[in-house]
Amino acid sequence: MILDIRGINTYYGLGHILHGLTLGVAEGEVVALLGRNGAGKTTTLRSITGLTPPRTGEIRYKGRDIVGLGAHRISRMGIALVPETRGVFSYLTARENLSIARRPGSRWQVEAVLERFPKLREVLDRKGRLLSGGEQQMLAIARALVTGPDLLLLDEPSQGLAPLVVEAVVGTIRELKKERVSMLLVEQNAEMALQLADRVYVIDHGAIVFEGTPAHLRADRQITMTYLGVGG
Amino acid sequence: MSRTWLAVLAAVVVLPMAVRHAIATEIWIFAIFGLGLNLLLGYTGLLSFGQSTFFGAAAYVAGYLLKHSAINVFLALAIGIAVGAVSAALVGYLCVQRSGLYFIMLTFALNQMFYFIAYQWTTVTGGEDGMPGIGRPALLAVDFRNPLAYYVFVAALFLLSLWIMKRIVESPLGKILQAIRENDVRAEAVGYDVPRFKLLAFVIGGAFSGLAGVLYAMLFGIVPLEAIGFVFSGNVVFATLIGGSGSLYGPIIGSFVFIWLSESVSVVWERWPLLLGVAFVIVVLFFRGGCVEAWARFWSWRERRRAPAGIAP
Amino acid sequence: MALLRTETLTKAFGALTAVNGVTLEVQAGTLHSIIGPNGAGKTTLFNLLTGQFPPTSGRIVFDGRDITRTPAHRIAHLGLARSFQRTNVFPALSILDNVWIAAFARGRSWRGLVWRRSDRYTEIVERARAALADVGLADKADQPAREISHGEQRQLELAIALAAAPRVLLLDEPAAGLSPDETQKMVALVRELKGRYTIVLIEHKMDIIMGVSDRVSVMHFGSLIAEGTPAEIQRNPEVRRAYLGGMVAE
Amino acid sequence: RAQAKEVVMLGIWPFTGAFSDVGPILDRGMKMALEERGMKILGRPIKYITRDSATQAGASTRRVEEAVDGEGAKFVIGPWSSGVALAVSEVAKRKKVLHYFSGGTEDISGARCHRYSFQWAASPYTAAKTVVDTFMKANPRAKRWHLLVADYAFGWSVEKYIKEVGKTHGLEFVGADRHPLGEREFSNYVTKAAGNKPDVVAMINFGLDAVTAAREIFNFGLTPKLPLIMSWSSGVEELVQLTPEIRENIWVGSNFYYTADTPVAKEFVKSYQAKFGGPPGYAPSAAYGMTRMLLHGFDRAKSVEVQDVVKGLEGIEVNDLVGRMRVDAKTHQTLRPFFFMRCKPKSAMKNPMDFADIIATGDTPLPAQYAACKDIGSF
Amino acid sequence: MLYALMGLGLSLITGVLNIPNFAHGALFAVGAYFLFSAIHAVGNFWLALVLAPVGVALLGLVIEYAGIRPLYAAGHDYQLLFTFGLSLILGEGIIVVWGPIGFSQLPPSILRGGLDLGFIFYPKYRLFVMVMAGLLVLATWLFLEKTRYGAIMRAGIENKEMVSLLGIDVHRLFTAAFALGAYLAGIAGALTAPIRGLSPSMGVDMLGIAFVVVALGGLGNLLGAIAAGLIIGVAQAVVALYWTEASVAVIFAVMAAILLVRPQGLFGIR
Ligand SMILES: Nc1ncnc2c1ncn2[C@@H]1O[C@H](COP(=O)(O)OP(=O)(O)OP(=O)(O)O)[C@@H](O)[C@H]1O
Ligand SMILES: Nc1ncnc2c1ncn2[C@@H]1O[C@H](COP(=O)(O)OP(=O)(O)OP(=O)(O)O)[C@@H](O)[C@H]1O
Ligand SMILES: [Mg+2]
Ligand SMILES: [Mg+2]
Repeated sequence: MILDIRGINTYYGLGHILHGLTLGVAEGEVVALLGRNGAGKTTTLRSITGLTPPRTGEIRYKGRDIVGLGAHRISRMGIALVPETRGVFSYLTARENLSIARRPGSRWQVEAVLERFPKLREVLDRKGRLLSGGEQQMLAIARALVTGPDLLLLDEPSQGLAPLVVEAVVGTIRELKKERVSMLLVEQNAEMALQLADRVYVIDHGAIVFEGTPAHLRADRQITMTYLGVGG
Repeated sequence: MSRTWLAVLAAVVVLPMAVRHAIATEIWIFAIFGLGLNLLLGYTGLLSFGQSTFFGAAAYVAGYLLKHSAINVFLALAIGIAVGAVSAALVGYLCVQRSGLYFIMLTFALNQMFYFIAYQWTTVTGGEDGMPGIGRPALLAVDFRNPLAYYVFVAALFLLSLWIMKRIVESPLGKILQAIRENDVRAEAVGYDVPRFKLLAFVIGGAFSGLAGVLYAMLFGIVPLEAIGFVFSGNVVFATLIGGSGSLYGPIIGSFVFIWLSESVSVVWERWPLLLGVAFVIVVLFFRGGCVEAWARFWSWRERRRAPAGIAP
Repeated sequence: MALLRTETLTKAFGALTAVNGVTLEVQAGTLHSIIGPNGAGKTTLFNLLTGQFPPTSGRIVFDGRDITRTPAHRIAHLGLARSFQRTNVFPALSILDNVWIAAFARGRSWRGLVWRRSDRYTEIVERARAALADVGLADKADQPAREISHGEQRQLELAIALAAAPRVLLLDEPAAGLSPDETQKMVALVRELKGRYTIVLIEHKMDIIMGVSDRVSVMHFGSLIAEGTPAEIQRNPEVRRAYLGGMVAE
Repeated sequence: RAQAKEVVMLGIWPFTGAFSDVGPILDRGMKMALEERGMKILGRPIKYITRDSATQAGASTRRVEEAVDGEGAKFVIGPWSSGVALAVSEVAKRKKVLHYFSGGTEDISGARCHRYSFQWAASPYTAAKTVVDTFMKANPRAKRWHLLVADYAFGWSVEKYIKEVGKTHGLEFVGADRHPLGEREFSNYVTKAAGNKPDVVAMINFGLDAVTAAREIFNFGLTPKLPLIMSWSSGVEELVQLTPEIRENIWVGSNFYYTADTPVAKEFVKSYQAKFGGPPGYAPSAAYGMTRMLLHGFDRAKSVEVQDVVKGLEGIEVNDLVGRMRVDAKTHQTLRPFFFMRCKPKSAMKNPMDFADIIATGDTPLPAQYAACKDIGSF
Repeated sequence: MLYALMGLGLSLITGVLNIPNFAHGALFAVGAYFLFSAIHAVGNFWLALVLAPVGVALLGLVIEYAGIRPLYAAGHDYQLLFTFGLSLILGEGIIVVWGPIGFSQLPPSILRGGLDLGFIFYPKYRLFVMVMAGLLVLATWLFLEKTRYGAIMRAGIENKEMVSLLGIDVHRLFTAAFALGAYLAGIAGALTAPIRGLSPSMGVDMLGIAFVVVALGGLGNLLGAIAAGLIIGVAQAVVALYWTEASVAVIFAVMAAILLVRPQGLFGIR
């Protein structure tokens, strides 16, 4: 297990969001995390990345407990997040957006990433706020990649993307998987998630309510109906 | 009558016995000033760093009239309130569109502008010399030159102001202002013209500042230049914060602590602003929420210490 | 005649045209749903309707009256109330005050605005309590809004919109973040409200949309691509391709 | 009670705020004068208290009132700045306590004179007369004057008198610029002054304004080529803030300079030097001098009652700190010599505090037609 | 140019850190006094000019670490209370350490005297300060606009969380920003000392102007702060020639006028 979360409880101020959540991601594995709005998916990712550290529980990354480390320390250990809000810096050019994320030892240098998203090369000198939604999403993924992560956390990467771009993202995730990057994928688009994932978790009210393979989940009408609002 | 009101009344009665009349009077004047600010700071969430603009403007105008045209006390107060409100409307018009840091800096800079106008317009304001020679005209055979009589007058006006402010914060307006502080986008969407309401709060706050300004001018017989300076603006903010901006009564406690503290420390050590600075830093780092909250925390701490004993069999 | 109507309504954020030439008619007394992928411009359309920001071009007509550039607070007075997609309440105020604020805004008169004690407005307080009762929050009236659960905040969100006694109710994903049984309650409530108000509903949950809507409009990249009864929409191939995809059908 | 016999004297000095630099040394001067008498007057103990004027009229008013009401202070000396002094003077009038002040406002012994306030500093007329007469004697050909005037009452009245006196010397005033109090950016004024090609620049300003302006005039290369006159300077306190290079060719008019050749001054300077390791400037000397005058007033009145002391001071004539001193009963102006000095070049300085030589003193009183104090009034 | 320098430092702190820094003027004064002491300690103006602002930056470092860091989440009111208290402490501290009476500091000998520019005689040192301030402003601007660090700081203005997600220590970044702002205040103070001399009140005199510069330039807009600094300097110089009484008030009048026309400041975007 590259990532091993055991019984974490995460709060926003007084709001208790994650209730003893437990999940794991194996080396080179793509794991999907599904659940309704507000179920705690994003909070799970924020817990892992140290933005909203859990109050109790354990998060082991490569065997080391990372709870309480600063977000920047965790990031440097090789965890990258593509946030649901994209987080593109609007007053920086796309090139600057990439350059501040750059790291010397990374296995993907800027050039290599641009190979993967040729569209980005055309807009390198445009300010972030001028990019289209799809371009922003690509930039967010590219920016996460240049940090050279071993574990990539994707929060709704297909959000707001045209079908063609979704295809591109799906393609990229497949290629990354071949390079044995581990991934935790949060998706509203359950169909896409189920295609990509090796294993699936369903979260509700801050706790895992289902764990299994995509095939199992598809078979479990009860779960898909109750917790995903789909499959009826 | 509630316990808080009884406490305030008791304070009004006891204070002139404990400290000199002039200081006691000044404390209530400052409290009126603080009440006005707190409508902005505590209720509307607007940190105005330029309240002395209205305080000073009212003091100058009413002072000038008191000096040159023998108006009576109530007319002077009415004029001061009006000047405070109008100047607040002017400044507010420029400021309420902005928020956060911008708002603070704008109120501050406009305050500076009024300060320099007063500083330079020596023929009227006396510039750095201040505007001296302001009398306290007698009213209905009561000679306000008697410090105690003036104290009673100011204390009565303070109680009146407090009552009015209490009515205001308990009125729909008070709720709307709090709603604006909490979430101005939603307040707008629900149907309130947010800038207009902010301006209204500004004007009411200005009117209170104006009242305080006139009373201040009459207390010392002079409108000093610093009455319109940013240090004064700062002092009222700090007094309010030290008292606790979350409560209607915070500014009252704050002005008491602030004036009493700075007066007594200034006699002890000539470098007293250093101590004041240290006090600010300590409040910020350890007692955010001010006296009111510190008091509440103290009580809950005591309750907690007592509770187990009570439950124990 | 349509109670609410837009004519080639367009909103551009710089290069991005979030709402693109939308012409839409909402008939009085109906429940009209708007669906479409994320980022299609649905919320932006609501923001335009309620005057959060002005449109780049086009017109909005409410009850025969052009409200295109009317500011948000004025539109609210005309009787257009909305709930927000992201919970958007007054956290430090009590639940009752949250609703009271909305009720007062649409009160008959603002006499005594700065003077009368707010609990003396009996009619307003009653309307506020009724709205809380509608959504099932009556017994929590005195708690501060920041201390209730996410689901309850969603209900409060709806109560704030209801308390304004609106003529048109714009609901932006009222069921998001609700647990299944709360979703059921929400559906029941929306059904009940349907008779009383004209409702425009944004929702991603197809079962709700299909169950309660009189008409459905589909937005995609800022434009309307289809409109019809729920059944028609479900059959529309373009809609299936753009939005419903493979997930709903079988 | 024993306390009732105490005579309480208040020094209201600026310990904080704009003139916080001089507060402590003013305090020294007053204390020295009282200690000379063993803290006693007419057999009664003197209780000396101080309050911080903060150079704020409001704060001073408040604190003086407090000291009068709370501590029973009956004799007030200070503060430093004119504006605040006028406020304190108002309190003195209202509270009927004696007030002695030294500084650049004509009003205390002029338009706003009353029975309780006295002015120790020379009249602006005396100053202007001394400055212009003496300077013209030394530089008869320097006829083109440029004035730089602080824009408030004090500056205006000195300007008026300098122009008045200047007429008798046939001076041409090629420019007279007014700057706001507290101005810190003088480059524009200096450029303008240079453009007028004057023979001499005369400044009528005080404290940091004067220091900043003198520095800028040097930076722009006007001094030492041209002479610069600081018409109404505090002397040591201002000069010490300048360097010898800047001071070269500066001429200074002042109410006191520590080389003053009087027995009292010599004694005072000696004990001050011994105590504090440097010569006294204008501030401690003024405080010292005022306190001494006040005590002379007690002696003459043979009473510690305020009104008696006032009467005792009125018309008193003594040889004191700066020479022959007389208090004009009609205006409460102390009639006394004013000093005019010339700064020494670095090479001539015997020690770092050896700034200047006194080249003349003058004591022409304000001519009656200018006197603004028409009626000093009653108690 | 000095105004621009002051404004730049303050803009950095208010804009990047979202903190109303009322201690900025005090840091300016401390810079001047550090220069004065450093000259006496090392006997060399140039070395002192390097050391003094670095000292102020170090002071800024300590202040940020010990005082400001816990306050990012608190309201502006408490931040203001803190920085105001700090400015009182620093201002009084100057009096305690260096005494209440001001000093003069001559420029180094090669910069004394002036140049005759034909139409005007101008002190060499002022020219030097203009060039230095220009270079510093340019350097700061280039640093913030053209280097990775600058990009990081500008990114930090917009979204702290995202920056830390990229493996960058936001806290350290903010400490650095505060120190850099303090450095700019310090060097402005040090450069000013030979022109205006030193006095404990010099910081307060400058603070109001610095705030106007920042408000005019647009919060956190560095280029705006530079332009506003220049505009105000020129406006003040021109007005001083024709209507001296108004030369201070005009700064604020100009500001009020511009804000009436452009409420977001000259170059403000928010
Ligand atoms: N900053 C915050 N402060 C307080 N509560 C929050 C905050 N952010 C999120 N929450 C609450 O935490 C809960 C979980 O939120 P989270 O964002 O993790 O959900 P999610 O599963 O990612 O939902 P979505 O699918 O909508 O992204 C929600 O109830 C939400 O309201
Ligand atoms: N204020 C704004 N400035 C710039 N772009 C905006 C703004 N508001 C929305 N957008 C963009 O406009 C597009 C439409 O947004 P909108 O919120 O209307 O989508 P939506 O249809 O409501 O989506 P969802 O189903 O996710 O709520 C999005 O790409 C969004 O990023
Ligand atoms: Mg999420
Ligand atoms: Mg939406």
